Amino acid sequence: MSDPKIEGYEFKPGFKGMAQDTGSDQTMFKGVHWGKAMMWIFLLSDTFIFSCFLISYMKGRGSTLIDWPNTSEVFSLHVGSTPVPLLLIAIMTFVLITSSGTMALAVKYGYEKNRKMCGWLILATAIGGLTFVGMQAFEWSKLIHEGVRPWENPFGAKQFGSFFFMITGFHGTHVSIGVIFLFIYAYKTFKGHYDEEKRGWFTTMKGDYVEIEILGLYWHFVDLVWVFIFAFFYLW
Amino acid sequence: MHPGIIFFLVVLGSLLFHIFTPWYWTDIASNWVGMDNTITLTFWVGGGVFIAVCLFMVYCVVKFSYKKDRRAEYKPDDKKLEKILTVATTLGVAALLAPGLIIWNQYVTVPKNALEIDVMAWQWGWQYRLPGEDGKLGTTQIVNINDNNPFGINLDDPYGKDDVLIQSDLINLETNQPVKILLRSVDVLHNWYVPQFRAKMDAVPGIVTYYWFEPNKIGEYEVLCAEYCGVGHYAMRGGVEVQSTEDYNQWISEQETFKDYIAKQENVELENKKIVKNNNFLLNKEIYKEE
Amino acid sequence: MSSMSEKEQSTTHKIGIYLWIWGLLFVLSFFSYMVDWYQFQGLLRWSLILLFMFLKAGLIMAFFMHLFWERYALVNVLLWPMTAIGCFVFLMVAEFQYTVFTRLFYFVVGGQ
Amino acid sequence: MSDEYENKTGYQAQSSETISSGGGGGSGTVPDADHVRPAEIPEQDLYHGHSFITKWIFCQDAKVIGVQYFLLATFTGIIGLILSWLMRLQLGFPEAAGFMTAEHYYQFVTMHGMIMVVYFLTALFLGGFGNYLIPLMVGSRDMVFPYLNMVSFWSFFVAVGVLLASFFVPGGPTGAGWTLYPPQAILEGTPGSGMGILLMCISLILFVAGFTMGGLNYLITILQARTRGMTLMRMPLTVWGIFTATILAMLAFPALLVGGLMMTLDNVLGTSFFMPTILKAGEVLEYGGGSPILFQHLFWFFGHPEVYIVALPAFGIVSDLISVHARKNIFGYRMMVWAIVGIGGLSFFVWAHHMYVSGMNPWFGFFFATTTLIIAIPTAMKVYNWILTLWRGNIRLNVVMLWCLGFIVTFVNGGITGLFLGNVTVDVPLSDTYFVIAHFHMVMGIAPLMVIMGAVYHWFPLVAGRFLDEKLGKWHFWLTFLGAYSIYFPMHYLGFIGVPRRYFEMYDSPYVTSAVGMNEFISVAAFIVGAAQLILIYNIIRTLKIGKPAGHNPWQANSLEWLTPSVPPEHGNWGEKLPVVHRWPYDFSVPGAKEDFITQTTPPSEVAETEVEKT
Repeated sequence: MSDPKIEGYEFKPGFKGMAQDTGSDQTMFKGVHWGKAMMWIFLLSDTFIFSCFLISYMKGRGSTLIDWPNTSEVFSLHVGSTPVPLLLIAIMTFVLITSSGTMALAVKYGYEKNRKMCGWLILATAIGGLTFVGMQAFEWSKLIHEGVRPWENPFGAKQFGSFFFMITGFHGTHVSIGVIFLFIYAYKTFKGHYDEEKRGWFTTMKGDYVEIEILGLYWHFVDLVWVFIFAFFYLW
Repeated sequence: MHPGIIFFLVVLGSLLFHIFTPWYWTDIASNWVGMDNTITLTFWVGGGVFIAVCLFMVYCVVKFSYKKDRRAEYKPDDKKLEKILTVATTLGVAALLAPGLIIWNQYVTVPKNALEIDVMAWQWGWQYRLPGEDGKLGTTQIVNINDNNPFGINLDDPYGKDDVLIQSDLINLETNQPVKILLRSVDVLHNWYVPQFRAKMDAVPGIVTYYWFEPNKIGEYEVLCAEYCGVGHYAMRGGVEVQSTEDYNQWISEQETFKDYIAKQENVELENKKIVKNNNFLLNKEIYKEE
Repeated sequence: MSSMSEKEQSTTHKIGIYLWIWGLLFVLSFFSYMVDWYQFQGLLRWSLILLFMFLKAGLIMAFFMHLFWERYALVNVLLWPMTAIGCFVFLMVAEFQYTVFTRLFYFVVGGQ
Repeated sequence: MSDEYENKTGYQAQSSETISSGGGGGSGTVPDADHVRPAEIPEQDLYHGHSFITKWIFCQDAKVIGVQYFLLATFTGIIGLILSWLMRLQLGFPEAAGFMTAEHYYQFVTMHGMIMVVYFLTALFLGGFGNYLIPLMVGSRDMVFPYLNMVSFWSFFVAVGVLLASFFVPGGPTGAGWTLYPPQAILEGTPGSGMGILLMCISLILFVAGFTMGGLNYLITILQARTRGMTLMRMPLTVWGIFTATILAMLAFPALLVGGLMMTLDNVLGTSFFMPTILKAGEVLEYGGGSPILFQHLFWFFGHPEVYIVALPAFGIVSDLISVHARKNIFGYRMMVWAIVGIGGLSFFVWAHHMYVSGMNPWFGFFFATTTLIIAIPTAMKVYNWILTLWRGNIRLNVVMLWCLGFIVTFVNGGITGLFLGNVTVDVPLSDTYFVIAHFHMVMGIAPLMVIMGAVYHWFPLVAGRFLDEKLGKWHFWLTFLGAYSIYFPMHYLGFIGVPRRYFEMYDSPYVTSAVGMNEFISVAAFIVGAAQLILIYNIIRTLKIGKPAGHNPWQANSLEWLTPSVPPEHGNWGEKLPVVHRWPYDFSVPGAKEDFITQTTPPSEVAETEVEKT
């Protein structure tokens, strides 16, 4: 975000500013809320988790001699009688991006202290996430119905099923956790907890609209991971 | 006793132990003298640094121990000294790294005339396969392994038929003939390691790994498994006998090829079938009796 | 948090920028879907996939996650560790190529 | 609930100028030289426990959590110690260890390794020392997320519980070696291949989850909650070490988590991530196409940074201890900081030097040997700076200093053998032999342990307000140091003759027969060293009862943790107002100063006549 105002501290742009921030006392990320800094570092750690998953997937897919299934066929959906490749995945991608957009707007309206708008947008995001999880459940059940299991796969290499269920499962878990928190935060926003600085359940910190941004970071991260999964798992 | 003196004795003791130790590497029996030389070089450089650092520390401890009326020197840093030390260390490290990389390059580059040996490992034992007259090993698959095909050779591979099978954990090698050890495992990780040859590499299920050496000392050596592979790890041994060319040729001519083995197995099977028939006959008779 | 209240004026951006990015993300997703639809193959497919992927990721991080407006101290802390991932990816590509080579050579093709 | 939070007022952004002289005498007007920027972070609200449970068990005070971590890690470490005794009994005196089968031996090896590396050293340095020292040293009231910090400890507690539970399940704990390499980890033929390995993976995943919560706390506290005047370059090296180690942990543990999860799926669901086609007892198993080497890469992508997760806090702590007890500033502070950061950064690019003979792509050897030996340079710089700190110091040869000297000897020894193993060619004959065991015990077992012991003797007066007994401490040190050195120094030579590691017994090979005598010697030394730790326990119990009271700043140190209003520090650490920092923590023996130390809170105007070079 653009530079906050801090008493006795003059902000400088670019790398000069970075050197100054790093060399200053008290905080390195000037004006960044503790919770937000924590979420960023957590996401960095989580990035490494997903990177390890995707690297393992690359290594596993690359080393097997048995053909990898053609993803645009496996994930195709029949419209009438013509198979449309990756249709469901495309819809899921659009749903997730939509929810990411509503989340970004929710953060914006949160900072503008527009309680109603912010709450409705969070709710919309939550519903988008829920739709995504639902479609993923449909996709899972379709594949399971076709005989794909974590330990076997009628279309080719065994690892296809393993990596598919593991990676999308792990991502889906992230989405589901996000959806739960979105509903909680929507409730808290409508209740006005952030306006009256009410403390959370497990924290000594006072409520603040910055929490919406923190949740937003998590949600955009989930979207970000999906960008990579979409590219590497479905398009490869 | 002043602690400095004890630390000095520790350093001295380490040095003396190194000089007089009866435990040192076994006589080398392969071409990898370069490895030993690199170790010796590292010993000189590293040992020198160790002794220098520790003696300097002992000196400081003795010379500058606490006196109430003395003040320590106040000197936050010394850019020049730090620079010198960095450069010196970098040079030392480079001196160690260079021979290491050169010899590693030799280690991963197998000479053209090397004899390929297929070393197959399982829990807990070894067996070996040598190329036949065509000089090439046949391809293998673990799923092919059965009583008639103990090495899992692909039956449609023409190079596999004349492969020499050695179903024993002992193998003979020809002296001064480079060998390329091709390692594979049917279950877990193993490592075919002869201390006297210095070289080693893991056998990994699912892929084939390799290394090479040239045995140059006639004698018998013990093969150890050097990668943990389950409860039988410590007992997983084999043997190598390095022989002169005549002895080796004599030995190899006595080994059976895959073709021979198949023929023998067919005979055995025929015999077995007869036995089974007989047994069934007897069994039937006995069942009759009981009834 | 007292310093936060001062921050608030400076943290909001015009709604237009969000809508723009949102639209761009849709378009880029559509493009990457088209890569599969037209069944591009080989180098072209890969470069397109990676191009659209990094563009999308970059837009999300820069604008939705506000990294574009964050100070360099935070941005650099987040991006430098990715070099380790890059190194890991690079080496694992070399590793799987080696694996598949030994498997093909010793289990299937051999000296033929 | 809200009345349980207390906002310690009197220190707000607006009212800062009048009290900014901090620890010094507040005479109202502040000279320009003493000016420190006003506070930019608001005062932290703390949750104060009321009952025994919220004060001592589910406590949110980082200091109590630190002690909890310390005690639980030590308890686990003692189990690891007993396991090592059993192993040494088998190796030295097999006829006396008739009750031990090979299965038992391998289970003990595995659990000993895992406990010592992860549940003892990592938890002790980061969870124990990190929690206790970070808030005190950077001058904050507590960790920034006290609740999360508490959950972190209790996940660690559950992780330890699950780990120890694996001793009581059918098949016993896993015996796959601490590296848990598949395929053997989950195949019959390895002890504990069913429940044992499953519980191990679950325990590790819990540990990682718990650690992530703690690690976020340490990082954000250091980055975002320092006190006024405390710049990063004024932090004690202890904090730098723990800080960098925590970053490494946050980025390295994910690889372990992923590896553990995938292996669990291989084990439970029968997926084939790490499992190629396998022939077992004449039958082809239902696996195929997987890659065992992938696990090794994931494991060591975690495992090598893990080495530095243990080593870097030790580097940091020992720098502080040497500086304080040599009454001299740490030599080349900037170089020390950059060395810590550099080692930490490089540690992500060297992992496969553990895998030179693993059968990976052989060309990796060049890359990893080069990066590995590059790490030797910053490490060597640190060693030089430690001994140059001793040079022309005024060295108090007390127990703390002895542990530091012991650290230097063992660390240099282990570092030098690291040059052997990091250099790819030299590694080939030595890997998987006792040389490796000797090397890593020396460098990441004994050396960090020396630092832990030194730190215990150093900070015990802060934690308990009493000095540990010097005489007992000296016995403890010499027995431990000489004993441990005589365990591991000769052990290198077992590696030279080629004795492979992880051998249950080694007496039927002709060329290693001569190892019998050495093995017996090593075992006896191991028993003595283990038993010597009882001296410390006795010393602590005795001190708590009749130890000499320490009072404020007993070592005449400069850093903030000794400058709390009460000893031991209370919840909230600083009483009414936070300290204000004016200098780095190493202003010892400054010419012209009244005493031989100038604390971090001393404003420049008070020491104007001295020749302070650095601030």
